[in-house]
Amino acid sequence: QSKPESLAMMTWGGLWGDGMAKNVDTPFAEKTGVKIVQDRGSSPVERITKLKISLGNQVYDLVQLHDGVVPLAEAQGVLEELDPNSQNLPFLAAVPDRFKRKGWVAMIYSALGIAYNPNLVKKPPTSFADLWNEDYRGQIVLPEITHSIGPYIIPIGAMAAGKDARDGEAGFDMLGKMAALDPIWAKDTDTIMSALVNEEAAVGLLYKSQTYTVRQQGGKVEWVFPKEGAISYLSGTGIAKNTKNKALAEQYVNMTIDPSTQGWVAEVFNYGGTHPDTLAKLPVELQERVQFSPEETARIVDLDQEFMSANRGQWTDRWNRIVSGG
Amino acid sequence: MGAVFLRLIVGIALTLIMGPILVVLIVSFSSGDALVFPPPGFSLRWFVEFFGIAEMRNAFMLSIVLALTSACASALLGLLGAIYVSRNRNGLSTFLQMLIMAPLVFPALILGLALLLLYKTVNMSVLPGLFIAHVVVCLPYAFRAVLTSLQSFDTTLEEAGQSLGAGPVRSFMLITLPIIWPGVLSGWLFAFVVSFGELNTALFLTGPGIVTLPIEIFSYLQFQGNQLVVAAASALQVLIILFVLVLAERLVGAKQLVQR
Amino acid sequence: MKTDSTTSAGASDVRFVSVEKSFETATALHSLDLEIERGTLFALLGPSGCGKTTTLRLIAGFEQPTRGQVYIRGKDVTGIPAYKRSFGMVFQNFALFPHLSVTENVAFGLQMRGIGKDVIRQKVAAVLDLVALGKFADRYPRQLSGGQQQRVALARAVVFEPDVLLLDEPLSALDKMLREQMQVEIRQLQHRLGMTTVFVTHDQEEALTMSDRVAVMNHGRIQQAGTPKDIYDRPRTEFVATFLGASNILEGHVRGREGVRAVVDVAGNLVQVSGTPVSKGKLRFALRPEKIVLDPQSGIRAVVKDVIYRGAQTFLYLDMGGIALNAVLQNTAATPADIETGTSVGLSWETASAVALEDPT
Amino acid sequence: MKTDSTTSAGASDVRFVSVEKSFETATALHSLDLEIERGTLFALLGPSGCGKTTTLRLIAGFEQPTRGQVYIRGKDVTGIPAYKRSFGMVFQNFALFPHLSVTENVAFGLQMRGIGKDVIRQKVAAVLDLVALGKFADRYPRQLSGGQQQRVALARAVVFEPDVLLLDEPLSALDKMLREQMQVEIRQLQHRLGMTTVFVTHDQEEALTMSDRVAVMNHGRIQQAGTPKDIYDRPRTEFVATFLGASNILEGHVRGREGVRAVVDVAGNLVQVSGTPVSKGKLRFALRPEKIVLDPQSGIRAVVKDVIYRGAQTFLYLDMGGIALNAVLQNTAATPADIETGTSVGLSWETASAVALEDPT
Amino acid sequence: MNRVLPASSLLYAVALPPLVILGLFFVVPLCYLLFVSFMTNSGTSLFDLEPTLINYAEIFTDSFYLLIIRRTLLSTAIVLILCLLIGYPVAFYAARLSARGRMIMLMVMMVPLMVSNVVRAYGWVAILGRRGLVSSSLTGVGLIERPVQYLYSFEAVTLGLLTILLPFMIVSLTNSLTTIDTRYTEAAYSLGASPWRAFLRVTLPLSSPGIASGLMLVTFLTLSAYVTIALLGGPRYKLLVSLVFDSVTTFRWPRAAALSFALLIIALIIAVIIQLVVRPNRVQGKG
Ligand SMILES: Nc1ncnc2c1ncn2[C@@H]1O[C@H](COP(=O)(O)OP(=O)(O)OP(=O)(O)O)[C@@H](O)[C@H]1O
Ligand SMILES: Nc1ncnc2c1ncn2[C@@H]1O[C@H](COP(=O)(O)OP(=O)(O)OP(=O)(O)O)[C@@H](O)[C@H]1O
Ligand SMILES: [Mg+2]
Ligand SMILES: [Mg+2]
Repeated sequence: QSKPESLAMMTWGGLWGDGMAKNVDTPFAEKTGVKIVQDRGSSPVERITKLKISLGNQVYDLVQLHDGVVPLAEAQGVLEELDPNSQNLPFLAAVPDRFKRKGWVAMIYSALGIAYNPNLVKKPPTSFADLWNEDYRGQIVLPEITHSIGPYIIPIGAMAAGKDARDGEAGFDMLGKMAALDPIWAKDTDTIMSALVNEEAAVGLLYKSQTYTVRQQGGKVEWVFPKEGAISYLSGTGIAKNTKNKALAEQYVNMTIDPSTQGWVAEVFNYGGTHPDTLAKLPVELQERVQFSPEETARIVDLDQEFMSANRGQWTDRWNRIVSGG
Repeated sequence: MGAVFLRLIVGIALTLIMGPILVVLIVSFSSGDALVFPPPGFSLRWFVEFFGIAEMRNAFMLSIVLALTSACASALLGLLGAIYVSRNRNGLSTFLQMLIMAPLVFPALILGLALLLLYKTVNMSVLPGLFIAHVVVCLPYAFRAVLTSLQSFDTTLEEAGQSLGAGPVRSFMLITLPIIWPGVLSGWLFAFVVSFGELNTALFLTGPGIVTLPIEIFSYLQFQGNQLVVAAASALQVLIILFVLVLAERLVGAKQLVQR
Repeated sequence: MKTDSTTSAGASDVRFVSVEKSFETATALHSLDLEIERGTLFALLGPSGCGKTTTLRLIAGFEQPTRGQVYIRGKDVTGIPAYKRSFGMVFQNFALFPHLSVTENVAFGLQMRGIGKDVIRQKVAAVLDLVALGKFADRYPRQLSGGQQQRVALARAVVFEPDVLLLDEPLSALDKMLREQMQVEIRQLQHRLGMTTVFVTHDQEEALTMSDRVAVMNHGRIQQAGTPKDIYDRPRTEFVATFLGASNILEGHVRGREGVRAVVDVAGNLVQVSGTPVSKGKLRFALRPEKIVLDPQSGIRAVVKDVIYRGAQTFLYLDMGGIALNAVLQNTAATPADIETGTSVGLSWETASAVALEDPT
Repeated sequence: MKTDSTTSAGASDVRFVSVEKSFETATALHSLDLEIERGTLFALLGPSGCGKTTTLRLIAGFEQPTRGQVYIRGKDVTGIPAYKRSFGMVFQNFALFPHLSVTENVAFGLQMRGIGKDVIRQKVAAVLDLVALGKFADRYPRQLSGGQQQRVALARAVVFEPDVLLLDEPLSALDKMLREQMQVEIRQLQHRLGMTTVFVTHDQEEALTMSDRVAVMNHGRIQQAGTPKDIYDRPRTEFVATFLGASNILEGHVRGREGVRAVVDVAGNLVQVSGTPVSKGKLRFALRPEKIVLDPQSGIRAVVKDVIYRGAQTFLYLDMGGIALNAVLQNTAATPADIETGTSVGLSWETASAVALEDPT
Repeated sequence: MNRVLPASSLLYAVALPPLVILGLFFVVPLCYLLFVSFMTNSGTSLFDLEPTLINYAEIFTDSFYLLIIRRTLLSTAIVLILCLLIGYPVAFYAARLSARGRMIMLMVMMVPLMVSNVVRAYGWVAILGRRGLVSSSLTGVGLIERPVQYLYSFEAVTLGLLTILLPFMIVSLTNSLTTIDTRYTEAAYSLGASPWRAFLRVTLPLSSPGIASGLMLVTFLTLSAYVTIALLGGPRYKLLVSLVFDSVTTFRWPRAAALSFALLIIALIIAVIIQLVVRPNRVQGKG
């Protein structure tokens, strides 16, 4: 197998793609002589579709996905399994199991909690349940259903109602009540952040990491780890099924979880790196930003992504009926 | 009274059409960090920033080339289709009309997927595939514009041409075309504009390293991309295209003056 | 097909064989037979809507016959498109190219024939002078008056000296002076180049003076074709007689024969009528008003109903024993200026002037 | 302004005061003065491009004068748009609405006046019968022949019985029979309704037979206006004399006077010319060909150059002592059928037929 | 016999290139999608090879879909009417400009369309958002107390669609209006029509090819204007096309295909209605 000129990777554009290009792709090219060509044009689900259609003659080598769609990608069979014994993936073993799937390994983690603006909110919320509050009418910003974490509002609702996160009925019940409070539905995380920055929203669901971004943009927000527990958020890399450059792809995946370089995600995005050794290499101030205390870590909720994924279509319809059908 | 009313509506329409773009144009010169109107001050920093992003530059070039070529192809195909439809009132003419218009409404994303599947089976490479998809999507616009002109064209003029010894092709080129020229031109412009802004079909059809500007912008904004960079990109886009158009108008526009 | 096209004589330039033409809503031509010899100036004459333009368009190939064949130079051209036939045409509505100047309009046909620029310039200038539009070379059609546009159309059709020239009322928008001038020009051009010319007109005088042969059409049928004098002097039907200049159509009972002529009793007056085989029953015949002269000695008498002065002529409306009769007198000095309404006058005419008509009573 | 408009007499329906009309490229009318009395049928006559259509369009208000004023019923309407003036119009190019059927086209003007449906149906049917298009009521313009379209245009303009009717060559596409019939209809309608009618034509015969008054235009100027007989018999300029029917324009030296007439020496023949004050120098005068009779006794002699047979008439081309002279003889039985080229004939005419011309030699 | 191709077969040849291109690159994929739309949605593949009618049955029986369809039709109708009402006067004005003036106007209207919808939406946010131009100037003047959100509403979507679609309408109409001979208007005046009635009875019907073209473009574009609807309408104001995209994000391709066909059928029906009502062919003198 001759060495290719480049590997093709599907990922997000914007700062993320730029960050990857600068902090992973370039070192990778220096090391192996193989460039990474990013395909930033599609959403995660579309990436899976493209991989699926290309299975017969795979043109992609790598794909980056967040945890929510990994079950779909696996079900569609578009990911190569990551072999923990491969010599190309020496760092894989050290990554904790909750950051790994069969064909995918996360490179960043954070958790979804509540952000609020202390100027606008007199009594800070402490739990997801506190969001269902008449005071916040029209000022709560939430991800809409097409957002990658859009469906999370259902388990969050269920948890707020004191039920199990998998209790869809309870979740939709709460969604109905929330819809009555006229929240700001955001199509992407940037919109959530800008709503908070320009004080359109007083409270909202946000990753801890993005709280700092909002502050950098001039927003005044505090982040709360909800009583019910914050919801885990992961994003990482997989290898395209039937790639023609599997060994190189493995080397690349390995590079994304290299503790010696993984720190950039904290510097640029305030995310934690998934390799356990990464944290220690960060400055203290940064460590604080990305870190969760052991007590918190214990309370981080890992949603049942397979269950969520299986229900996504049905939930989307139901969500639409409630929010858009009125 | 009537004239004042007319001007008022023209004003309203132009405001509606230009308003949002003007805001974006003005904001692109902002010295601030966020897209707010009015901007806190003015600078060219976002343009500098834009030029620093190689992907944007490449995408911009690709989009221009793609828009030019697919606009020409659609204008040509639209012209051919419109000729047939305007001169025949039979089943095929109705069918052709519906067929050409259909891609306009069929959700482009789905069409893109189906085209991708097709391309995979016939092993079409990315660029021609993208070009064809753009032609299919732009064709309805070019077609409608040309058809409008052809429907009001007096065909005895073509007969006159034939009586003077011009074959159908020549009488079309020398008589019909110059007279319906404004229609063809606006059809071409429609196609150009649509191709340049086309996002959804291309979502599936772009390949690694081959990205059109709308997709580049779309993906750039996916993850904390700065909106002002995009605003600057758009401003640049508008200015360059305006420049090209004015130039084109200078070159060919004079001939138009006597036409009516 | 093959046999058909070869059997047709070489001398006829245009030939229609039982051509019928129907539109969605109406039939314009009923089984038309027509033969136009090479090099003749052929006039199609007929009332509005009789099918003249349609005939021309069939020759041109802009319409295809619903039934029947069209031959040009002995070749069956039915189905062959217009641009493969070589002809110049003046359209009834001119069909000038609005985006081209007068010069460019006229030059068009020459350019199509790949003629050199200098030659084109010369020819265009010459033909524009011919139609007296030299000064208007740079105007656009919409900047011209109706008659000027028509002349441009004429110039455009003749400038490239086509084999066949089709003219659809090419002079209708011109004043008499210009019209006569153009008639002469067309005639000369036609003679010089020997081009077969089919000329549609609703002006019988024009048809008579200009053409070698005339066909009179009515209701999509050709009523009579022949030389102008033939048709004028010996109309075969009432329609032809009345359409080609005024004619009195009289009717009477045949009383006997005098040589080749029938003697007919019209309201008590015995009149000789030429060109009829009948010797019994009713007979209709035509008598042109200008053939009638006032003849105090004549036994045929009529009462003057009305006198109308009309420039060069005076029109008399007469009553001959209950039958209306018109006569036209030229206003020479010899014309009795004192004809008064109500008086009785004597009438006479040459016997050859009364022509029997064929069509059924 | 105000005074101007009140001083103009009430009886004139249309009045032009030094109206000039220029287009970008040319001046169509030069300082035109015109007065059309209420209820008259006024003919505008002139060669192609002389400004007839332009004059009509100024009355209609489709064009505004570059200089001068237009008055209608004594009111200065310069600047008032067309739709505020009330008139019916036949356009030179018909301008039928292509999207409306014949009935709908004709009904348009009635509908604009809010007339009831039943009345409209009746009136439309009646006027379509008048123009012999009853059968074509449901056709669309493009399905009609040229003449049929023109008749629809005429029907459309008259059906709502406008105060002022503007007709731009309304009969140019019709054959003689239909044309004469339409002339009568228009005349009758005009008489019955008393509508002021301005009628553009390039056909002098039409102008003479139909109208109460005629204005002869040339190069954007009115050359002469008056009753038809006036203009025909006493043309003031060479242009009028030759444009209105053929005329021989002769020139000679005044040798003396005989009462109100001048005695002129034309190529050796002494001729009396009426209507001139001069008694010395050169004089030009007009003599219509049909006024000339063959008179073997006459001292005025000419050589026959050519004889042309033309239906009802025979044309003689004569040479009178080096001066070309035309004569027209009516083909009555009395016409000497044996005039031969080259023979010498004697000529005579009534002295009043020779009319002196005003324009400079 | 050397009989040449008659003109009609040349005309036939003219129809061929668009037919071939669209046949290969539109009809073929479309047929495939039609096939897909009758298959079962799948979790492990693009679709499961199990024929079903459920994708269509859902659309035409489910009250939610019916609501969305009604809403889609309503908004299309409103956008159409507004486009026509605003576009016609503008086109009327443009048609009276010089050729050069029209050209400039055309460009002024087309150039904004070249800017990505996403970016244009920013413009709208900057104008209509809670902290946008309108809201802040109204608060500034004191007309409203608190900043108001004008986005994410029916009005915002309509306004957004108008800005994109008006140029298509205006240009179509202008093209048509400029070809109308002034003598027809003159003829109407001569028959006693006021300018207004001359317009209604003559100019308007004679511009019907432009009206038909404009209306069709606007209809089709409204029906498929996903980005504008999503950005300005938000999730509360979804139309049929939004559901297509929702199906895609949830990897239900058969359903997305079925919805697309529903959209196509609705569009074609509207197109036929437009054709029947506007009757662009009457300009050529055919009923
Ligand atoms: N729009 C225009 N631009 C420039 N010149 C024009 C325009 N319209 C008319 N003319 C010129 O003005 C003159 C008078 O035109 P008009 O149409 O009044 O003539 P007319 O007497 O009606 O002639 P015809 O009998 O040929 O119709 C002509 O020489 C014509 O070329
Ligand atoms: N496209 C058409 N559809 C239906 N009928 C038509 C069409 N064209 C012509 N006709 C009819 O056919 C007949 C002949 O038309 P044509 O144009 O040949 O007449 P024409 O002799 O040229 O008359 P004119 O002297 O009035 O121009 C007319 O009665 C006309 O109404
Ligand atoms: Mg005709
Ligand atoms: Mg005229």
